[in-house]
Amino acid sequence: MDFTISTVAPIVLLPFLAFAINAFIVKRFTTLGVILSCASILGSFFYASRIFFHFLNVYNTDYVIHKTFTWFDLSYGEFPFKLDMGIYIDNMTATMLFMVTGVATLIHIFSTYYMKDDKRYGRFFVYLSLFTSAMLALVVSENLLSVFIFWELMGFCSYSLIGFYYEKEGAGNANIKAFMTTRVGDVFFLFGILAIWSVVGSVSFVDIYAALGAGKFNGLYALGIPLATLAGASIFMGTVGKSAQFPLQVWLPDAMWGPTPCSALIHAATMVAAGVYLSLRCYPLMEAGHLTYVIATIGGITAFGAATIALVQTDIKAVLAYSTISQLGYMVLGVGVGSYNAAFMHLITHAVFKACLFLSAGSVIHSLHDHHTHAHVQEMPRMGGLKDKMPFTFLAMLCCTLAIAGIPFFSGFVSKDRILGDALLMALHNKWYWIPTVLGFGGALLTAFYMFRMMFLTFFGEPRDKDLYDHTKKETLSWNRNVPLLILSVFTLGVFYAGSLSGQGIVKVAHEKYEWFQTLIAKPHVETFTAKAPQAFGWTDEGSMTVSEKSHYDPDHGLSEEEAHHVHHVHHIGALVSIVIAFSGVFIAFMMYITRKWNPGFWVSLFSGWYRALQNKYYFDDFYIKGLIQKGLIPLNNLLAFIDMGIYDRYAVDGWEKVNRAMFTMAKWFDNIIVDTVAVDGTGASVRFFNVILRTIQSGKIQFYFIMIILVLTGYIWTLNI
Amino acid sequence: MISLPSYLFLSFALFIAGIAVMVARKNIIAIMLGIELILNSAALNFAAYTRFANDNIDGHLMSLFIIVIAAAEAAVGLAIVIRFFQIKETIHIDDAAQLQN
Amino acid sequence: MSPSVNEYVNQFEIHQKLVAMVSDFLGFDASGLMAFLVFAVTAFAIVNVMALIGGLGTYAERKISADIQLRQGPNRVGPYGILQFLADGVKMIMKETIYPAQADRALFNLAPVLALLGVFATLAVVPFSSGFTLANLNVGVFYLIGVGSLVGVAVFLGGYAANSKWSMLGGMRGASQIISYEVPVTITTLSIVLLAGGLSFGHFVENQGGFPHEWFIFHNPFTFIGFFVFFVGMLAETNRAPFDLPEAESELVSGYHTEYTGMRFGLFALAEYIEVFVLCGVAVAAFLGGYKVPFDLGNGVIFVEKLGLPAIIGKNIGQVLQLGSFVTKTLALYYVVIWVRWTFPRIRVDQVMTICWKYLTPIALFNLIGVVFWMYAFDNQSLWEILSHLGGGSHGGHH
Amino acid sequence: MFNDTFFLLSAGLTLAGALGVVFTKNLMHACVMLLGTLFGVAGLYACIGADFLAASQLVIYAGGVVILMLFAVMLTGGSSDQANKFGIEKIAGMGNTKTYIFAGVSVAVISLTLLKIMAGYMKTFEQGELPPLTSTVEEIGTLLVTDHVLAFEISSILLLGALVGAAAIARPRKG
Amino acid sequence: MTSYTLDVYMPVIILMAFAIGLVLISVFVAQILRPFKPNALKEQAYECGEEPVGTAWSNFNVRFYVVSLIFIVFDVEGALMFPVASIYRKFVEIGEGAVLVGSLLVFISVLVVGIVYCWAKGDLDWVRSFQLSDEQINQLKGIEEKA
Repeated sequence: MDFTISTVAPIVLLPFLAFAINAFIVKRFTTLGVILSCASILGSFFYASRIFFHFLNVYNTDYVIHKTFTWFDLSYGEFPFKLDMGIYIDNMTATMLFMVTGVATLIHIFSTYYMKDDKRYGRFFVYLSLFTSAMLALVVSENLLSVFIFWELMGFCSYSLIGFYYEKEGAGNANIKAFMTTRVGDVFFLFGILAIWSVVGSVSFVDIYAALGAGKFNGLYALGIPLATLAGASIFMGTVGKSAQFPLQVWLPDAMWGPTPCSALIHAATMVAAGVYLSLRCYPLMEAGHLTYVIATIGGITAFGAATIALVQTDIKAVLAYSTISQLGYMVLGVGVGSYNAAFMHLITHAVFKACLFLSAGSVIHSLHDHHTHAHVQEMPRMGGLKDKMPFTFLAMLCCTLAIAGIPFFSGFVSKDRILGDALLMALHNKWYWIPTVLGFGGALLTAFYMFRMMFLTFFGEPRDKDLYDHTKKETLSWNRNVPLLILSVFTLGVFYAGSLSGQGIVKVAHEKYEWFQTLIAKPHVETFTAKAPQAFGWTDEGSMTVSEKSHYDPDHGLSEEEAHHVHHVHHIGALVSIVIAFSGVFIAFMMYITRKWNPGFWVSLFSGWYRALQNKYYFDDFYIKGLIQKGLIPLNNLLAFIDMGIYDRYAVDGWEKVNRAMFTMAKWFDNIIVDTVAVDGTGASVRFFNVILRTIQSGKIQFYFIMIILVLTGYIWTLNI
Repeated sequence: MISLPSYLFLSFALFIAGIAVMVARKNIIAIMLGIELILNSAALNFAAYTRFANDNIDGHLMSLFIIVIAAAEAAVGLAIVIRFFQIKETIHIDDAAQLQN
Repeated sequence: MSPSVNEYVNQFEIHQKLVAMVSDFLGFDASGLMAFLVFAVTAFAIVNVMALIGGLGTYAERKISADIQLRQGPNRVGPYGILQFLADGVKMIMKETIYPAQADRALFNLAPVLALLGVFATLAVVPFSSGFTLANLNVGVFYLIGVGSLVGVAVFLGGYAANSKWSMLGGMRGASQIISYEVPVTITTLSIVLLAGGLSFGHFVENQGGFPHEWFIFHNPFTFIGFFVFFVGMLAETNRAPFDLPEAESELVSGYHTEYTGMRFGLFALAEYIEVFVLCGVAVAAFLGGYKVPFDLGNGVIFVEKLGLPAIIGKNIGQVLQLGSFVTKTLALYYVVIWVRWTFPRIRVDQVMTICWKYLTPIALFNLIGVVFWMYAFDNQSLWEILSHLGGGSHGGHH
Repeated sequence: MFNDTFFLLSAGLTLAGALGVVFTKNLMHACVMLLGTLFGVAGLYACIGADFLAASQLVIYAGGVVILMLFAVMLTGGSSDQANKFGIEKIAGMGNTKTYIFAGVSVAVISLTLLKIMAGYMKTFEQGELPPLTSTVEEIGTLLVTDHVLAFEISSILLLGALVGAAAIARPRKG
Repeated sequence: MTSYTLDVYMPVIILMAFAIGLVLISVFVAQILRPFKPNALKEQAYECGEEPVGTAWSNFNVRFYVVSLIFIVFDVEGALMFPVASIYRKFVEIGEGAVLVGSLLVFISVLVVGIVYCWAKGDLDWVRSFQLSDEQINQLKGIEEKA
């Protein structure tokens, strides 16, 4: 089979066409539009599976389909100015395509059940199609710029989906929050693209790898930082925004305002996965930029911190949201410790079981209908004992919970264990890595605990809201509700990921020792990393590279006997520890919520301060709103306004008088401060003073912004010395 | 006489003139005149490089599309200006400051 | 492909000798200088003839209107009053120039210049004959549309600068009418470009023949309609009756040149008359076979080979025939324009816009699509060719 | 000989027009100056063999955009500096001392920056043999329906959007 | 493809020079021959004998703008279609006409959508039809009866 752009394009174009047509007919022919969307994503899945099985048949780590066409070419002589567009499909992309289209198909089908009675039933599918198409385009993108384009398109789609119920104030705020927060990361991302362009002269992944191998980044510094570090960090900031990593994780829980199927799509298959996918793609750059430790730490912090917050949530979707952040933390941790394919594997397994979890939660929520408020119920304190009412949903959710908790034989165990094992390996090598590693293990414990807490609160025990329970109908099997759940829950079994496939036919015991993920997904091939600058915390390259490179069960680039043994040993320890941890988490939850031997209230009162902090999500929102925006951005805005109005308008005109007056004001200010209020409330007075001055002068002047743009651009040109 | 440096200089001059107009004027239509100048300078640059440093004429298409987009921009921009005038009875740019605060 | 006048002249030995002589005399290559001279002389001739035609146009207008209205018309100055236009010209020069007190003097002076500039610049591409064309630009008709739009600006500025209410209204009306009718005219031109396969007037004319059945107007039914769309649009673009809204005496006194006196008014009028001639010429070149003469007499080959005349004479006879063909057709159209003016009543301003946007533009678009499909379906053949093929076609076209 | 004359005429017209736009204080005059600049630029295009671009420049800019600008000036109250019935200054000022100072500063900064970049290019640039001028119309047409067909079609949609949007914005309201 | 030199633009420049020259000469001649005795009455703008009130530079109806808007869109689309149209004949001759028919049709149909929109929204009506209220009709009737 020979794949060209036109044979790959249907994967992206089918959903996009469905979107384009659907957007116009949705008002009159809702059903037709929905069928169109579902059919298109099914077709897309068909094409994606062709590619996926093609790659499985080839079964070669280095096999890549890389086709480009010139978008525009304005280069002349030695000044290259050429931009290509195209596709870049390696094993990772193929797997990703298969997963995204598959999960999206199931979510589409489930949505026909879940959104049936919604008044904007058709429009939901319009967004879903566009969203899926953007994600697929991002996955097959060949260069960073087109990644960025679809990245932003996806940002827009998530904005629309989160604010789907825009009548609700919370939804309106949540989508703005999501949009703005991810935008912070995107700005950095764009800057990273510019930095790469300035060095490589191209933004294609292949060219970037080649440039890294050729050492083009060596000895390049901007603002005293190595350019590779700057670029890698900027791109990683994009991941931080999109994949909701610490400290930009605040938007994701609020994304719950969207309909549940769209949460499943955002949290599982598309949006957040895109961030991790990007950092996997740019992994060599980050390694060359010595960013691995930072990445690992951020991942660890996110994994643990989000898990702690999830402990105290009562909204079933909120628990899942925080568990998503936590799991994303694991993926980033995996990236940080060089566990490339385990991170990717966790991305895939997580996508499957998280989609299933959300769909099950949606199924639960959809069934629980409050007859007084005419709203669906999401609060766990009002649930309980639902396993008799909806046994099928319960079973599906149980599978997924087992998977996410890291119970053996389920997919989550396979991938998370591997990440943690690699982290342990790194930690044994370098003591600083103990921090993310311990955070990771702690997070695993908490994950097992809160997920089972959720299960127990929802499905076990006595129904706590009798009225609600009685009104809930017994689950009837309907194809568009249960088939997606069934398929997804089957795929939570670890055997699909840890099995070995190869050669002709799909499953063949060729590499008995090696699981297909491990042998198929490999780091982008970069010859040498020549940057030798010392890393943070006294950590030097030479050791780290060898071990992290060799820590993969790579049959071709063989480890020495001894090293392989060491690696296996460490991994076995890690696996044992995580099994113990997972079961103890389940045990604690069991003791607390089933047998009621241990009273949760006691623990709450013991750690009341912590509890409050957790309930307020570590005060992140407060910090952003009160601290950053009110104390930081608005004064900055005021300062800029001051420069605009106070300097630009005022001093240029009748300068001397104004200067005099300003001197006088300054003198008075010093007088007041020094004579009156130095000791008493100096700080407060100065803040108030600035506020009074700056608040009165506000700017909305376009020309001032224009001048600022000019200055920034010229500044950029002068500093980068183009 | 007809050479790349002279064309670059002309385009440079147009660009500078556009910037000057955009910054110095307070009248929205006058600012749009400045924008047209800047767009012209960009299009001129494309055409000049096409002639002096390139084999294909893709640059001409680039200029053509710049001209097309400039026309669209002028149409929409001026419509907005006219509407703005109908509402506010002024086209002073500092009165278009709804974004303040 | 028809060359410009310079290349045409260059093919004669005598001119080459002259160039060599001048080069010897001056001591440098004088071909550029000679080209300049040739162009300048030709342009001077054309401009003068055009001014004459403009002047005679006023006379013809009055005479024809008188004829139509059973009056005498001018008959005092010269035989049959034919020198009337000279008398008018002298009157205009002698008249005092009045600047309205509140006028914008600079623009007031500039407006007629712009009008004249736009019209004169269009003259460069009008194909009088295959050798007697000033410039056969690659973008001929497109250039003509672009330069011609200066007239719209001039009309607007003329109305604006005087700062009189009548002028302003006339200027606004005139400008919006001119630009509106440019749309159907442009689209109709597009359908001719499709047929001609090029933008230059050389393409236009060379793809037609001397006989009416080889003209583009009879190429297919769509171009036949297109010709009338073009003609109506042309009338409106030149502010001719029945579309003379911008200068409707009964409504707007005199429209955008209410405040113009003396020679400036004269320049406006001159520009208008020349524009009518130029657009008639464009219509002839695009639809009515241009300068083509039947039996290919125009290229002079017959005179040289059959009659054995010297090349310089034979070719020039051909040129004269071509010129005659072109000018005859153009003047015939010119007559029709004047005829229309004195036959149809002026239409209302809303009807002007209705005719343009609701009739002419859709029809022009329909024609364009029709021509596209015609060419695609019948492989570029004209109606005549198809019919002659059907009828066994012994006397078919010469393509 | 003529080449240089033509170029100098066009360049002179361009520069004079641009300077006029910068320095005139009358909006209507500025529009007319812009017309001059646009004609000059069309001449410059013609000088480097971009004949179709030159004609497009004339048709779209001189025939379209300038008329649009002139109309817009008239629709927003002409160019007289007088107060309207609400006492607001009707036509906003064409700038004052402080804006001039700021314009000067920005122009100086950008000039320095651009000249720096241009100097770098100029040093390394060497002019090779220039190909003869040929008609670009057919080539542009072919490119428009082959390589750039998407841009061609999308620009029609862009223009449709501009038309619909602008008409919706500017449409006279009832009452 | 035949090449050309910049000399083809020579006549354009010459003709433009003639235009300006003609204006200058005629104005100059007129300057010598004509009388020049301005007075305030003569310089008044002509308003049928009435004293002009205010200036003519006032607001105009937005319809003018809408018309010019439609015009510019058609103008630009025309500019894009001209080069395509000029190669159509050749493409038909070599049997590749279908490609151009397709892209031209798409282009033109988008154009048609624009004009249909404007038509439907009434932008093409110079005088917008309006309905008189009953009160106004009665008023008009009253005036008629009085007369």
